[in-house]
Amino acid sequence: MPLVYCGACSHAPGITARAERADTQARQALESAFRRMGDDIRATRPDALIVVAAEHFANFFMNNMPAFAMGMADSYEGPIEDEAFLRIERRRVPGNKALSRKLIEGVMQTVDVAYAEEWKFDHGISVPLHFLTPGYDLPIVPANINCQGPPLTPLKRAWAFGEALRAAADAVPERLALVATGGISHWPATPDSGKINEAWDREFLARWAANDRAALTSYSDAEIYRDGGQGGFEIRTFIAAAAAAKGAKGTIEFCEPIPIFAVSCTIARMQIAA
Amino acid sequence: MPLVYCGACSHAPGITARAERADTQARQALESAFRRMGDDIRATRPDALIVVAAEHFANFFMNNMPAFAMGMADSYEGPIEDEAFLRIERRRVPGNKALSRKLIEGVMQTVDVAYAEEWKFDHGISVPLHFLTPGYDLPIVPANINCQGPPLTPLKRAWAFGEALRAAADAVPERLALVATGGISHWPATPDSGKINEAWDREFLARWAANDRAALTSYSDAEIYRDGGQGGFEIRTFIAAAAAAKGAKGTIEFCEPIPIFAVSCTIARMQIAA
Amino acid sequence: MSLYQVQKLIYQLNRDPRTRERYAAERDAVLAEHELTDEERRALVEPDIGLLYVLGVNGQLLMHFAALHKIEWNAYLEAMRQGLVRHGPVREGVYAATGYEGVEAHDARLKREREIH
Amino acid sequence: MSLYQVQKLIYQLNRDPRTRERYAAERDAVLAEHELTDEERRALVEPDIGLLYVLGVNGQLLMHFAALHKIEWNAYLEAMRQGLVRHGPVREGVYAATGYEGVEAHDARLKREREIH
Ligand SMILES: [Fe+3]
Ligand SMILES: [Fe+3]
Repeated sequence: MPLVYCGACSHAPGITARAERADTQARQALESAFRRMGDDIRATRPDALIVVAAEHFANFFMNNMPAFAMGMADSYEGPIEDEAFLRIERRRVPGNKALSRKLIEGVMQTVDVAYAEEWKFDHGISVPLHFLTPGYDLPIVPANINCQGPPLTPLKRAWAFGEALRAAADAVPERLALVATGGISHWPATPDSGKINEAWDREFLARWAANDRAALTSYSDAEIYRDGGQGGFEIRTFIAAAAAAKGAKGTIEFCEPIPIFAVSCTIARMQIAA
Repeated sequence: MPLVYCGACSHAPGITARAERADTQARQALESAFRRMGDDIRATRPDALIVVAAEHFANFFMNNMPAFAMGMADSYEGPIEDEAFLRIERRRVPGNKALSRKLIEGVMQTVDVAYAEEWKFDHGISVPLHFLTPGYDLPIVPANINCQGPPLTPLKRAWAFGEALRAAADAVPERLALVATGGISHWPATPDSGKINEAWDREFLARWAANDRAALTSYSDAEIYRDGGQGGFEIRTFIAAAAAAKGAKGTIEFCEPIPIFAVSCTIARMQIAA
Repeated sequence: MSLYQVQKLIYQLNRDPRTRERYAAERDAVLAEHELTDEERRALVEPDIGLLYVLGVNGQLLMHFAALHKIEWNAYLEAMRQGLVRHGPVREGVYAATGYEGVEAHDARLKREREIH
Repeated sequence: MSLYQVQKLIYQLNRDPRTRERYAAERDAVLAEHELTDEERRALVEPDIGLLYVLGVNGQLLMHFAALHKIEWNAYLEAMRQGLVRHGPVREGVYAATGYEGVEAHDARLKREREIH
């Protein structure tokens, strides 16, 4: 049945790992926004949550780098990061292999997704879940877009992936929620870590809230790299969520640059008619 | 520049591994046809050879199974099989990373290919190369379609991949040849190994020679499995070659069922205008 | 149930010399790294090629596992046939058997047909 | 040249406990399994995080390699900066530096701006 929820959020590891080093007020506001997003998702009574993330060499490497991947297992494990560092306990997270398979077969009609019968979540999924589903009681369907190792997935294909996910989700009887996770501008793990291009972020989110396909997919990789850094390549996940919203407009529920978290921390929702 | 050669051939390991157990006449005719195909390829003076194959768990497994993959390295290694069994010496095979990258970036505009910066050839590539380029002097761009682990790549996407390869090949200055490799009906590594559905094979090849897109992509996986066995799933590679021929018609230059080789051994060429 | 785990172990044995070394030296430790049912474990350890076939292991993986255990080609085919007799039809995956006359009979038939035409 | 090989080794160290054990016990054997230039080998062995950064190693891999060598976050950032001074700009990949005021200065600036508005 039609997707019941569609949103996007940040996943920067600093949000949990370096929590106390942020401005207290900003941090509390962010965490509240994350928890409200979790409440909103639960209010739509989903049977499962599709998480469209951009991982960081946890499962995929340049020996076989898929443009898109989707998990197809009854459970997953995460986070892979050191638990003491990330301050999130490693655990088994429920999946739904049969549901994943139906969705994958649907997506495959138009987008060539790699399927993965195992998947280790990194902070790209584990940080959002820590706030959104702290009880780990919602089955997850993980998905990934290559935002890390060039040649990267073209933006217009990220859009096609969102459309394909939406068509596949609409075609199954389950109530499905979708959350994209990623940074906007950032320069992670470089000497520039902490740098944020707030103006660029706000402009991108304005395009996202307007669900303006042409504007969202008009960036070149060179422009993203120049203005948004290598972390900015992760806008692909937000673009997929916009496409999955099928024309609905979005609301930016929270957006605040927090340098020690290295990104404009964002919580956003598409106003889809469920 | 426009593709200079487009063809398809068998890759069954028995062709080299169990060579002397086949009917001598049939075997010699097959090997001659293979060598002629090599001569024909060389006559088009290609700078590189794209091989669209269907591998057998040499590089790709269900932990990250790409619908499509392409190699992006300056050299590859193969065969992975025991050299004494396959009777093909393991060696380094030349690649061309820069050319691969250009082709991959082209293909990615419409088809979501995984790229692989290393690749070990199995018999799916090594058996054809043994006959086609015995001097191993032509750089290879390996490509793969998932014909092995369900959910398999949809046939209409295999067609889209062939179209994307053609568009990408036409857009670079290099002279490129393309060969698809795979079985038609066969039941490899099962108690039915050796079984061949010759009538089904001839019908498929007739559709291929006519380059009839609708007929080529009309099979369901259940039909293929029933009539062509799990090996029949490999028709995807032939379908991609047909699409890459952009409407040209084909000639079946050799087709003979050879049970100890487990397939209707086939050499076929699309009459593209180079 | 855990066919993926069985196939993953076989895939690793096929592809990784180090896993093969470890499987020879400390098989139980390697097996313990995979979530297997008792039946799957037994089939791997024996090895019961016929049962692995019936459990649904892809032939393109299984044939290499048989070779690793020095089971030659005809014995491998026979083991699968025996598996079907003892354990019933293939339970999962796409490697079910369909019945086949055999390569020799097939060869002879093709020769006859060729002579007729 | 062989950036892929350098990154592959680091990826394996990050993801595979057994490779980490072997790297500790028989580093040269592990290194010999990868085709590396002398410069790459030297950078890995030292380890010269700054040089690895300049060679183009992706930060999402490199940060874990630094952590494996007990180099803490600020020292890791400083090592990259020193690498740029000693070896010049990043030669390959997408992890070039652009110049940045630093988290503390940035934080202070944001606070000032917020008070003005
Ligand atoms: Fe990220
Ligand atoms: Fe094959």
